[in-house]
Amino acid sequence: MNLDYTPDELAFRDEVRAWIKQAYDAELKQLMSQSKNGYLDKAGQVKWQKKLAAKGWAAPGWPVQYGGPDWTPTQRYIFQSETSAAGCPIVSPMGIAMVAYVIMEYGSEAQKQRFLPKILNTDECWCQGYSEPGSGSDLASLQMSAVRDGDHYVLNGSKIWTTHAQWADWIFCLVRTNREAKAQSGITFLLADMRTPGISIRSLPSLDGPIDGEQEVNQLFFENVRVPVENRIGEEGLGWTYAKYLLQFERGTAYGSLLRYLLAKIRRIAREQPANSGGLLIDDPDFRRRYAELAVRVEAVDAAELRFFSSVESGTAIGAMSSMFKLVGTELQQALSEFAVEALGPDALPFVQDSFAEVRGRAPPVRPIPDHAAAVTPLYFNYRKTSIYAGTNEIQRNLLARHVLSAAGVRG
Amino acid sequence: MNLDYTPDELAFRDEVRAWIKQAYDAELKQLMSQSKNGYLDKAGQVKWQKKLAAKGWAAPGWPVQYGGPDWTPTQRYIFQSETSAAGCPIVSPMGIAMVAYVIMEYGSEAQKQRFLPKILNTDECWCQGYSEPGSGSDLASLQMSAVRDGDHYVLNGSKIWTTHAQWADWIFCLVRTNREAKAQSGITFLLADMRTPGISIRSLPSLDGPIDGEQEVNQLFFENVRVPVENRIGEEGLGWTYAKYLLQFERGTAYGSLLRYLLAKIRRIAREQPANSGGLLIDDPDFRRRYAELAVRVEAVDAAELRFFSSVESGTAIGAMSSMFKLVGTELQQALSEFAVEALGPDALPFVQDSFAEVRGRAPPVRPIPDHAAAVTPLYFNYRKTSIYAGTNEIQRNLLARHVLSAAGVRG
Amino acid sequence: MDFDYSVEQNLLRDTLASYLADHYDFETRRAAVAAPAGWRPKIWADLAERLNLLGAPFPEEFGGLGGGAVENAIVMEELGKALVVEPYLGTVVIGGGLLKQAGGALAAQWLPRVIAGEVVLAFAGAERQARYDLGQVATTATPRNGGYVLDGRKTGVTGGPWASHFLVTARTGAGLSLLLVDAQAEGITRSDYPTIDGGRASDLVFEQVLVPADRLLGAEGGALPLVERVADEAVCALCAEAVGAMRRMLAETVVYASQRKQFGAPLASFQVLQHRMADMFTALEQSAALTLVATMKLDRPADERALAASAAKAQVDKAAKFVGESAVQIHGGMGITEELSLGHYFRRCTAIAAQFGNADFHLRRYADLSLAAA
Amino acid sequence: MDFDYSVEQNLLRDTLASYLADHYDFETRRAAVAAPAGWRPKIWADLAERLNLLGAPFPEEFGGLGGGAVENAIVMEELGKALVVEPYLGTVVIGGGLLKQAGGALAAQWLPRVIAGEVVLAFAGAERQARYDLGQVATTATPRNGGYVLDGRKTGVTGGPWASHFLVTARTGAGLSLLLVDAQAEGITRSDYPTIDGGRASDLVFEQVLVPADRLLGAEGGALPLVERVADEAVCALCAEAVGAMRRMLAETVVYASQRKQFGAPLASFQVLQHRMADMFTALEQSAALTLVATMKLDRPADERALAASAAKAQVDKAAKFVGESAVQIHGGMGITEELSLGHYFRRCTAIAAQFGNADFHLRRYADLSLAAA
Repeated sequence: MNLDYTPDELAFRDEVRAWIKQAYDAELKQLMSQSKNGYLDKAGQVKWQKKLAAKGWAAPGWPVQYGGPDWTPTQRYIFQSETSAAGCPIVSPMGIAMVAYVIMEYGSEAQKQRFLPKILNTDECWCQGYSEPGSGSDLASLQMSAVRDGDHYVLNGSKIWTTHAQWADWIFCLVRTNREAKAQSGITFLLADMRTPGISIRSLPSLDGPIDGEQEVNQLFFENVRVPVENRIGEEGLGWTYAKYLLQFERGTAYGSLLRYLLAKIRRIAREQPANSGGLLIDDPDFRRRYAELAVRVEAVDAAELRFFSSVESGTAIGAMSSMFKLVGTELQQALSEFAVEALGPDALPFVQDSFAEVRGRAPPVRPIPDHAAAVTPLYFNYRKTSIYAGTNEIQRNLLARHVLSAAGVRG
Repeated sequence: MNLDYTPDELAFRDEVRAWIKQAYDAELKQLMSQSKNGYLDKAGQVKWQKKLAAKGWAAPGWPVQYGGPDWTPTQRYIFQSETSAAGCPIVSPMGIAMVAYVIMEYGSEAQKQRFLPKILNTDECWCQGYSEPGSGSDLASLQMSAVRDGDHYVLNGSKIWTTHAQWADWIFCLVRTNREAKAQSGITFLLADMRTPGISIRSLPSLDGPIDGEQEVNQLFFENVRVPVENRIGEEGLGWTYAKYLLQFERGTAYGSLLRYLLAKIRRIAREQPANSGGLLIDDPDFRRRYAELAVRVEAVDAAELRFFSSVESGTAIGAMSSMFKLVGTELQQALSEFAVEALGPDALPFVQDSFAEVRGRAPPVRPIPDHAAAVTPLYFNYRKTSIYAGTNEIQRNLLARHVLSAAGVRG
Repeated sequence: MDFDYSVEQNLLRDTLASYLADHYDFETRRAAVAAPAGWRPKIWADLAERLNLLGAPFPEEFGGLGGGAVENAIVMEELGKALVVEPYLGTVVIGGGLLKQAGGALAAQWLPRVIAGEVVLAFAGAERQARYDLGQVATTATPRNGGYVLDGRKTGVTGGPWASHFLVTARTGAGLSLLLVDAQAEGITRSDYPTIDGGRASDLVFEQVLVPADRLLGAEGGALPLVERVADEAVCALCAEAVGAMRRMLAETVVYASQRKQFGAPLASFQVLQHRMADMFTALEQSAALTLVATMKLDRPADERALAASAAKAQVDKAAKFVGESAVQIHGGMGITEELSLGHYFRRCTAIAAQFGNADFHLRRYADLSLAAA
Repeated sequence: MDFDYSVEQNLLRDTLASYLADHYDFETRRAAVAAPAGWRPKIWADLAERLNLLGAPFPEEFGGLGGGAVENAIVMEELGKALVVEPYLGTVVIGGGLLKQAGGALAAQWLPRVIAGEVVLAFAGAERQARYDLGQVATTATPRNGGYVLDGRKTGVTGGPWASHFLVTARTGAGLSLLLVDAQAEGITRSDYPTIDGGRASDLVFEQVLVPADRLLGAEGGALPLVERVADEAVCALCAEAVGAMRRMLAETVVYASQRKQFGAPLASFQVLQHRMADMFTALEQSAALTLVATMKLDRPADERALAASAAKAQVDKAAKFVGESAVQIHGGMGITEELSLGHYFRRCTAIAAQFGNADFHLRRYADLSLAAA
């Protein structure tokens, strides 16, 4: 048992650092500093992901046969720590970290060849069609119908909370192919081209207030959308099985390094904000106390993830523990973003609608706040989603409790 | 709308203060300073309560016809604030604040005359026989049987968590008189003389570690205990109704002033304990911050109670709001006792078994801690009970949620 | 001791509530806030003329209704329920409050104009380097020709774009002073920006701005007690507004949880959500009570007043955060969209938490006041 | 990077666990703790002789098993599970740890005696005026006749009544020094008392106590780094012990909640209790991991070591409080009695939280270390 890196691991860390220094360029950095949610605009996002792909680092969790980098758990940890510490953009998960695993496990050979390379290289962007207006956490109650008509399914219904649907070339979605069967067993997993006639997008402006075209979530409407049967994953009616596989899949994302990055942001704020009593916030004892409380929570998450992921091989599902990490990770994301807002004090109030305006060459907005305050309050608003999406934190606690009770040989 | 006392109220406050100064004498104070739970030993308890009775102030919540002092809500608030602020002992509730109200509402004329005066004057002490080993929060599942035999009921079974049963002359208890009826309707409310043959007491030593004979809670065993039918309250089978009436009864006890007393205790600790960094704890910024957080919570409870109780007449039931006050009151009792332990630092560690030894004239224990540290950690242990007794806080939240949901015209 | 509203107070609340129900629906408000102007002068005129509301807390000698801080709290709670952006706080509570304290000719001249809705006031007290400390002022007012010349910068002037006059704190030789300054006066540069709650604010630069001597509130160098008191009045008013917002957030959550089904049962049937709603209720009830207590203590001696105001703000900020975050969580995805009013209450509460001292500021102030006295 | 225990480490844990299962049942422990002596020297002898356990963290040259801090953590976690009161922490972790750091003749002479169970050591570092700051020492050691004369007072000496020797910090002209002192030496007055966790501790008064020069650990005036390091080692060991206690509290709670019925259903079927148990699990898992990380960092440079140890103690104290309070709550009345082991774990965790710096102390230390470096 030891925490030390081997010489090889140290060399790898240096390689990652050197690469980031060169690849994470000034333009990307400026975009990221104005980001309200950790994503760039589409162009920036694609630019970043293609750089990763060119280096062979786009998909740390993928098996080597599909283009994964063949890293040890420690290498993956190092890569993630270094990119997060540098404040690099999030990699959009819908393709690389979600549908790709389902295609690898359950897709046909033709599907693998058709989709995986373009996912790996971000030649095609994906979105996820799970939730519906009436089916959120209770996903199995979804209603979107897919009726077989020759070698097509005809889709009718609506999907909601679809992240970056406006950027997507493809959507993977759960549809109901059988209304007789009980909830879970009538569901099928389909891939649909977003340009198929009958799909329309309505943007859902959210609390953090992005301008239209850059909103994070959307509602989709499907009207007689014809999807070829060849775009079905696996068997008809087994979609729930595939979705469950994906839901508990190790997504390669530990939270620790992102949380450390948020702590660094807060330290920067505190080094530049004045304290009420004169001096700087970073010397204010109340700030320091609250910082320490949150930082210790981050240390604890990070330690638990380090211990857990250091023994998890690439491409394996991690089960109930993913609920625990989702809980503590998102609760800390929220707590840190809240603390950042409080650290800003009165600078939390001004609101900038189009945070990328300057980058786009539009007139920069009036922004009477220092750079360190940009997008901090919107991030707090945005992060409210983290305890809701991907299974609300209430659901995660239900799942974790089941694990805790069953681990003791008893059931709740 | 205003917060000011009238001249009459100010005069009353001065009268209360003057009386406390004289009645709460050095012996009582010394006992109280060593108390692990807010109670004295039996002799001290009776002495204090008889002083109150002699002044006519033993039962602020009673209607005047039974010997209540005929106070306005504001006078009751003043009395409670002043006694708590002075750190006076808790009045044992089982007689004055519990069974008495049931006797007043549902008892016969003979029962009223027999019991109420002796309760008022603490000539007889009471304990409460509700919980059973298998029935805690789910009180209606109680099993102790009472079988009619001529003009007696014959009791068999066990009661548990019986506070100060070893001091009690009488017990009021819920017993099952009908096993055919559904849970709530087979229950009867009886008063039993604790000297009746067949009742035995087993002490249940608790976390705060009092010595035998002074433990707070007990288990009682009933073996063919014969209770005259004349000691039944109201009708056979309606005990649940009476118990429910009592459960949500306004017990005259707001938490605010007790909580303010605990804050004063903590300030005393902080004025005498050294800080790690030199100086005194009261000047330590972390202490001050945490103190402020808790004190503001106390202000909030106090304000809510003040607002609520200032309009509640004596002798009325307060319904769902009692759940709210029980929740916030007990959670703050616990939080403050925890904070007091932390304020003690290393002085939290020594443990004194017989805290009243000195008063009793026994050899005082070795106690390498200052006076302000006496009984602080045991109080923290003892207060764990507050979120469990009188309906666990989980139950209180269930009840309060029902109120919140129904107030909006909907039910959960 | 008496916590009951008077007949007049109940009438005031009902009148305002009924007006807002008819004229301040959520969709219209949302459109107004998104438009360039950001507010509706017509609403303001109605509040003044139709409802005679702007006189609520002022003595009858000025044309007011003879009320005080409790009336402000009643009004602010209703404004909070309807997400009203029009500047009652800046004009009536703060501006009018300062004029009332200052008294004299200035009050006699200006309070009737406030009450009539003829002027819109905005408080320019904050400076960037001072965070929440209103006593730390670098702006100067130099006596010249029987008047003052104002130089300096102010930030976070809520309602700045709408104001006809600013109340500006500035250092004179004698100490902190307070001036009533025409918004159009030469030498003022204003940068306007939207705020997270749908409001508008400005940063101001004063360069050699001439202010007549009769625009000084109170004594020269004597403004600090006035400002401290009015800040506590603003704190209590903001607390009342947040209480109004919390009431709506809880009510909407209860309704949503009762209707929305997951796993075949209403959300309201899940015990953890029940408990969360119970805790929301508790947070709200305590906030409402403590706000009332602090409001009633605004006339007490400065330390007692400040202790109560700081306690209320710390409690209310925490409670509003809890209630807001819980309401969003129980609403799920819907809670995050701009389409429900919920999110707008949440944003307003986030803004309130950052105004006139956040919880950190008030907890420190509470500790200093309560542990000094200990 | 590797979080797996070695074969030897697994064996160490299993051997100890199996011994404790056979010889340290709860009722016997409870009786022993209540008896005047408060411990069982026979158990201590077994740990030394039968299990060779006291050599776990020491180099083989002294007769040890060649382990280190991880071995201490393994042992402490098992001791925590069984509520062992015998003084592994004082004798092996602290006493032995200081001797190992000091090295030289003292280590060569005394470590074998520690390992053989011939001596029982207790750390006399704390003084009343210093709270948790082990560097604030008023006790003096004055050189005389080639040795030292010790004067002063120590408090909270855990295991004091059982100790054959004390490790005493004292000020010499050169700074802080550390002496190994016979418990029976003339001039020592000992007041013993029970502690809340069933343990025993002492306050000590030293009056003109003669200590030979060869009982000085390390260099004269050079004790502070030794003490600081061993304090972090003690912190990690206490964290491991608390993790053991938490494991038992959670396990007992899960079993109780699954069996005990209320309202016709097991407690474990109520969603709020399910969530609470999920949170207990989370608190425990994170505590265990952070304890391991801090343990593995004990050999790192002082600041990095201290940062990790303080993070672990702050996390573990908070977690143990949460797990303990939740376990008691879910057990209801039974959780409050002395009759279940649960309450004793709860008391032990409360004691751990107050030893070698409580959460306040460690959060401050963490802030100073991490924000200084920022």
